[in-house]
Amino acid sequence: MDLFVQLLLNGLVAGSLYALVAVGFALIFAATRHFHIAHAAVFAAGGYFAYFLADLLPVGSAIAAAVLLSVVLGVLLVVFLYRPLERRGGAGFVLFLVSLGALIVIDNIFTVGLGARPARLDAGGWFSTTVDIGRWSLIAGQVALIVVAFVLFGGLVTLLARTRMGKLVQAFSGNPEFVQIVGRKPQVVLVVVYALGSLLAAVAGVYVAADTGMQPGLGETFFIVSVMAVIIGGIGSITGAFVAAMLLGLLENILLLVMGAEWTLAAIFVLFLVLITVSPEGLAKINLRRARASA
Amino acid sequence: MSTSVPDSGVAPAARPSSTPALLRLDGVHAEVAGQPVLRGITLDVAEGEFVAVLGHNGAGKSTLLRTVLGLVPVRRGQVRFSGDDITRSPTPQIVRKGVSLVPQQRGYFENLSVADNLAFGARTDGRIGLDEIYELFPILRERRGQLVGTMSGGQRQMVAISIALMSSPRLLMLDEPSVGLQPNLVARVMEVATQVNTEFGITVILVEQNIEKVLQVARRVVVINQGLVQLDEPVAEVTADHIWQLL
Amino acid sequence: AVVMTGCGTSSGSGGGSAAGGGGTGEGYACDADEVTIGGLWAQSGPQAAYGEWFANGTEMAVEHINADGGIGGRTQIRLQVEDTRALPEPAVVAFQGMVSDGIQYVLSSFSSQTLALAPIAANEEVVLINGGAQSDALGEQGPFLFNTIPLLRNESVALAEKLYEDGVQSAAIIYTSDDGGEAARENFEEAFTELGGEITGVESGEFGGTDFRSQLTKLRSTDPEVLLLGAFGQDSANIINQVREIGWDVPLANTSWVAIPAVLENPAAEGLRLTTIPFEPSEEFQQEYQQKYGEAPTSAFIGNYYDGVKIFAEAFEHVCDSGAETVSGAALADAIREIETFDSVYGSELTFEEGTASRPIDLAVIRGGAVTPVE
Amino acid sequence: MLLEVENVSKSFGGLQAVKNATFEVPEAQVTGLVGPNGAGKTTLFNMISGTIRADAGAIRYRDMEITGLTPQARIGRGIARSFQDVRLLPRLTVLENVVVGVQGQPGERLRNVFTRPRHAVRSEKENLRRAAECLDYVGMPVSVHHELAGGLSYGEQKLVSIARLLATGADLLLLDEPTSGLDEGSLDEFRTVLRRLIAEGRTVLLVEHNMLLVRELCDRAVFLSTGEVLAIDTPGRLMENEELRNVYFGA
Amino acid sequence: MSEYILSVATLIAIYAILSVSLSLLVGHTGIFSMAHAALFGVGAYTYAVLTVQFGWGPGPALIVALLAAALAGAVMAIPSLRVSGDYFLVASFALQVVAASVFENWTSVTGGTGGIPGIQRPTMGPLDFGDSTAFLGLAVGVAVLVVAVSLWIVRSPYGRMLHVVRDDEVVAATLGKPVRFAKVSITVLSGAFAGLAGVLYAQYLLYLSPGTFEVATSVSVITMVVLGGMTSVLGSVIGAAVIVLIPQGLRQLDIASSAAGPLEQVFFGLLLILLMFVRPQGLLGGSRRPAAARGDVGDAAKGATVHAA
Ligand SMILES: Nc1ncnc2c1ncn2[C@@H]1O[C@H](COP(=O)(O)OP(=O)(O)OP(=O)(O)O)[C@@H](O)[C@H]1O
Ligand SMILES: Nc1ncnc2c1ncn2[C@@H]1O[C@H](COP(=O)(O)OP(=O)(O)OP(=O)(O)O)[C@@H](O)[C@H]1O
Ligand SMILES: [Mg+2]
Ligand SMILES: [Mg+2]
Repeated sequence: MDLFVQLLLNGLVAGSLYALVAVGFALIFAATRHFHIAHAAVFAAGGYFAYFLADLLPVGSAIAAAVLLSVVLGVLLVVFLYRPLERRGGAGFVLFLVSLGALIVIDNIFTVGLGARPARLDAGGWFSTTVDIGRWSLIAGQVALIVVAFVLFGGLVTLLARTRMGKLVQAFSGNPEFVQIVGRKPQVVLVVVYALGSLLAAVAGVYVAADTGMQPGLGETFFIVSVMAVIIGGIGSITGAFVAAMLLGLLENILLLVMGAEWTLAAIFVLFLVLITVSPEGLAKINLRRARASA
Repeated sequence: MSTSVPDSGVAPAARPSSTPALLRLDGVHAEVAGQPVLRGITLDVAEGEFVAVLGHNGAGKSTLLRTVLGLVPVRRGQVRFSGDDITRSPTPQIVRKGVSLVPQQRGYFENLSVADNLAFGARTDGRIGLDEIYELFPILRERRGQLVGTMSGGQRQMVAISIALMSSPRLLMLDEPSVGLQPNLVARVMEVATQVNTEFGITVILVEQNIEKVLQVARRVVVINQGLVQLDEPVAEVTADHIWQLL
Repeated sequence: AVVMTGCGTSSGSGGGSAAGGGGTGEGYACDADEVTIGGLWAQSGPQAAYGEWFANGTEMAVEHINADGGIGGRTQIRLQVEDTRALPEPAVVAFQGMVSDGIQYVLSSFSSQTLALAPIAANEEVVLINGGAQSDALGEQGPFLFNTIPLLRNESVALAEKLYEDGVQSAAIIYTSDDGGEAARENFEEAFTELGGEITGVESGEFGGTDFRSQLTKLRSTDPEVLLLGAFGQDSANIINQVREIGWDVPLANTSWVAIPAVLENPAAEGLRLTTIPFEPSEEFQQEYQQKYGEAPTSAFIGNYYDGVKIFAEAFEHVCDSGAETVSGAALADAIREIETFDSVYGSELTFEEGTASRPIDLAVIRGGAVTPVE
Repeated sequence: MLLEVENVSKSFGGLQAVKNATFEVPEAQVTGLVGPNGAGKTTLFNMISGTIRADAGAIRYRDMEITGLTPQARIGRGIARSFQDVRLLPRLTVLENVVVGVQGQPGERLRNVFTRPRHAVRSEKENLRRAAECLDYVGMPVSVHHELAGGLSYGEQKLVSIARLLATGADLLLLDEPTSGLDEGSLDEFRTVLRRLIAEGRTVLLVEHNMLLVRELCDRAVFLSTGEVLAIDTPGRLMENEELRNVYFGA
Repeated sequence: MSEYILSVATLIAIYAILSVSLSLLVGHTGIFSMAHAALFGVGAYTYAVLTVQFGWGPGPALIVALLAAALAGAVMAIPSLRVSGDYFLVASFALQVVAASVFENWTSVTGGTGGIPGIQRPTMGPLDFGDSTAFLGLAVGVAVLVVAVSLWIVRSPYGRMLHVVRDDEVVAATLGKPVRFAKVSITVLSGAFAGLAGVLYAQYLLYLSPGTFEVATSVSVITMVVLGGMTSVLGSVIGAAVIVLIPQGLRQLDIASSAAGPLEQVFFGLLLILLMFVRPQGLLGGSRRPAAARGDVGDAAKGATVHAA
């Protein structure tokens, strides 16, 4: 029992990480249909920037600046790559491949800068202070991560549900051309969506840099699991992505009770395959039913 | 399959007008997917006019309206609205100058409710508000919470028309607004178009296939053929048969 | 054989291709002004950090030899490195390219790429030197592969024995699921249980930046006397932190690869027991390295590759001294076997036993940020 | 009776799109299916062609229950449909778009492609000829056969989709607003095609808002409103019905 | 010919088989698979395990390897029956990761990360494929066969049916096309081809390790297909050649520093971006431009929306 609860807590940590990346991706994907795999690079950039900037700035400012830079990176990608490409009629796979190209470029530029050393950010002593929760414990950094994940998620949901900008984002996701016809600027939506999505991913990246260190290829691992969460949650559903990511994090840890860690990810993927085969629309199907019933 | 038509074509009838043109197209050329579609359209529309645009399927009517709105880039020529050159202006900017379009397809947001859709058309200074819309299409009041994507073809078309009407434009462009609508609603839509034109002085450009219907409401007829203006006359001076022969 | 463009035409001109000739049989000319040796390791991808150490050690040795006037005071060494991302296929293609360029001596690393290269090296009669991978399978790859690093079985078995002698009865293992971690686990588990010790639990995680806390939590519940870390580099450093962060004060143990600055400087690593292959380069070497690469030469990998080049120079001279005019890969391999014992930059001697370096293995403990021998 | 629809219902969430609809489609006639927007016409088509499942009720074709069959099985028995939004395959050529309508092509079986290539090739020739005939039937010139369907104008696309329907060889054709958006010329073309089809003994169920056309072409019409069948009669009489006039035709 | 050139040419032939088999799915059936490296791996591993671990002859091992890869293709087809577009992209991603995980962790059979050394090349009568020239001949021969069969297939009525399924499944169903069977059969065939490439690869490298069969390989095969033009079988061959040759070309530049590797990757990434801007339809994807360039990943998400709940 002791072990189980501790694993749940650890699962919450993993879930929060996945959730940050997943919610960011879900927002971008639902709004734009861009399979933005370079999201993984934005995540990594958060960690790398923080690591580099920590040499120049106090750690708090370094983190803030790193997140800001990553947001800029995300926005630059859409402004200078995806958008011009779409103007030329590119979509789907074409955008996916450009994004992939961007991921490869960004990842490796950091590798040149680092010499492939893991970028371990020294976030200060507080980070690894043990926080006791009953008979169980987390470190302060993990607690901060969970809190930040929930706060950012809550903020995003409020923003989407309550503000005009939120409605505009939804409108854009349904019919981007018509957004222009009713006199709204699609660029604004793109910038907002990419900025918010990148912000979430960058925060996760900073945490990873502080915890285990950022490394080449790490972004992709988190990205894959997160995209899976987005699908399980139902494409387009921010809350679905968040919940599914948390569940995946918990599951990954709980599965340790019955199997070795080398198999947990595979087990989750198999489960995922079964799930989408049985219920292709993911958790959202349930949501949709409820929404219709109430309509 | 388009056989090429020489640029000269039929010269558009000169249209001396006392009021300055609200919309002026001057030798506009445009391409879609690499194919030339508009091949030198010259057209003046004065403030307060009601112009019907007719033409074969594929003649370039929709492309014409989309070009005005900046959705299709102009290759050659010039578009002016209310005296300003809008040839290369971005769509939202043109819309803000007072141009609205009911597109031929998907003139609504499927993933938003009816009410949210209508909010995109709403103007604070709007002359046509929710009440007027709900009076025109009562079903929309009933279904104001339904996602537009789950509505029938005709119901969606009502939403599309409503959004454009609510934005109270100076120039309203309707691209076959009656497609898929039940007969009594078609009549209502035509009435409303006439009404906003006469009561509010909104300039209307209407694309339609049904010649009889057009002649009832419009005051000027423009026929587009293979990307060129083939005929441009006041309704009084043409007959349905005359147009029939052109088509 | 058709020779690649640019090869063989400029023999002896001091250009990049004095190796001359292609394919097997021929070799370096004893009177060449310059000969080329190859380096195949990861310059990109997750394993690139190690590639950098390999490169540094190799480069230093080449520079030292060239600064002294080259092999036998005449022949300069040129190093041609290509990126393999630690994967076999790019390694094989690059290796074939090197063979076609007439290269007879190639430094490699990483188990999977080296295992892929070994049969081709044997076929082409090119010497393959491994100073970085410790997978046990590398011990049986024929007469053209030489490991300048002891294999894991040597170290892990030594660690198991020394811990057991110290009275440790039970151990848990956490390892990364790459070939290194895998081998560490397997060897330790086998040796330790054979001695009569008990393995209370085994857990693993992906190589590279994994959060191991859950696995550690699970292992803690098995209550072992010692936790063996089958991981190296940053992973090892992370695990050490995470063990302490979950509030577990179990004694730790690992093999020599754990001794990197990130671990040594970490107070949490205090008391960790490890096997060491005492890598004690001269003061001079240490200073030079520090100056050149901005860090202390703490990794034994540096020494392994440095030695790899030195062995080449010695073997080359040995062949030419015996009256040959050309130096083929086969001749180099024979020479290495004949010489058998080399001076090592480690400060100790290096002897090959069936192609694998036998180096002394000691038990040490991390104390005050330094590897301290235990008696 | 060729097709019998009996007490068929369908709900989407809380909304009942079709309620206990019952009507029949007699052979070799044009039956109209008319009614206001949102009446459930397209939904009925979807249930008859099998793309969605009815919640309740039975659909019979030539006295055989087909309610539970897949779309593939239904077309196999001779029911083919068109779509309100045309749905040609824009990346295939016009001729390809039509030839895919032909049923039972041996060349479509992967096995035959290898084991009986000659047979497959021979029947392919025959099928292409048939597709060309269908295109000719709707008045599409040979010159467009090898153009991509995506480049056709809307009206031409609609005609090609009818040619595709003919190529299936189906007896019952379900046409969902085939003339909406057609120019007058194409509309004429469509009239001619439909008359010829009926003359040949095919059966058509036609959804249409153009009442002039319905009156001209349909023998009988089913009037559907908010999912319920309100009346079945000749178009002329339906249009005189005061009640229907209010909800639909307008004054 | 030098061993190096033979070696590169052989790789091109093997990857050509792989990319052609993927183009059948991606370009002609609209199944965007990220799991092709997994099918490739199933073929390679089955052959290697049977010949090395169990001492089977090359012939029977080849047959079983093809069957295994075809079976893996069938398994992959299952999610494709339910989901398409982005959903399937991610589903296949998951399959790929599961397969890679099995190759890596089922140590008793696959040798884990250590891999399987000691694979032998077959001999056929007087032909000893241990000789690199003969082996190149074999690989090219098989590639030509696969290309020919693929061309025959996509031009047959069966291929046309695949195109209908690709472009509109609802229309395909209402036209009586067996949508499920079409998808399963082509995935099985594509799997068998990928498995064939895998067997050749095992025979070429003589050593297998899981690193070769990871997502990165799937990605590069996709790149080959897109580069050549998704619907062009011959384009896929060219795409394979270009992707294999790029690193070889860069090697000639001789950037001698530890940054060479990452810079090569940067170059590759930039090339990909540039290509998508200049020629999104691929090298041979000429005539049917607008539609091909629109190849849709976004399909599944049609009508998807951002909503907070
Ligand atoms: N996305 C596209 N791809 C290829 N061709 C197109 C595209 N959109 C329009 N076209 C072509 O441009 C020409 C003009 O089209 P447009 O939609 O303007 O015609 P229209 O007059 O509105 O016809 P309709 O009455 O059928 O709506 C047609 O030949 C059409 O095939
Ligand atoms: N998927 C769905 N989810 C929810 N409601 C739906 C769905 N499909 C249709 N409806 C509703 O069912 C009713 C019938 O729709 P249907 O499309 O059958 O109408 P129709 O008679 O074809 O109308 P039109 O003439 O406008 O095409 C409409 O009120 C529509 O809003
Ligand atoms: Mg139009
Ligand atoms: Mg309908």
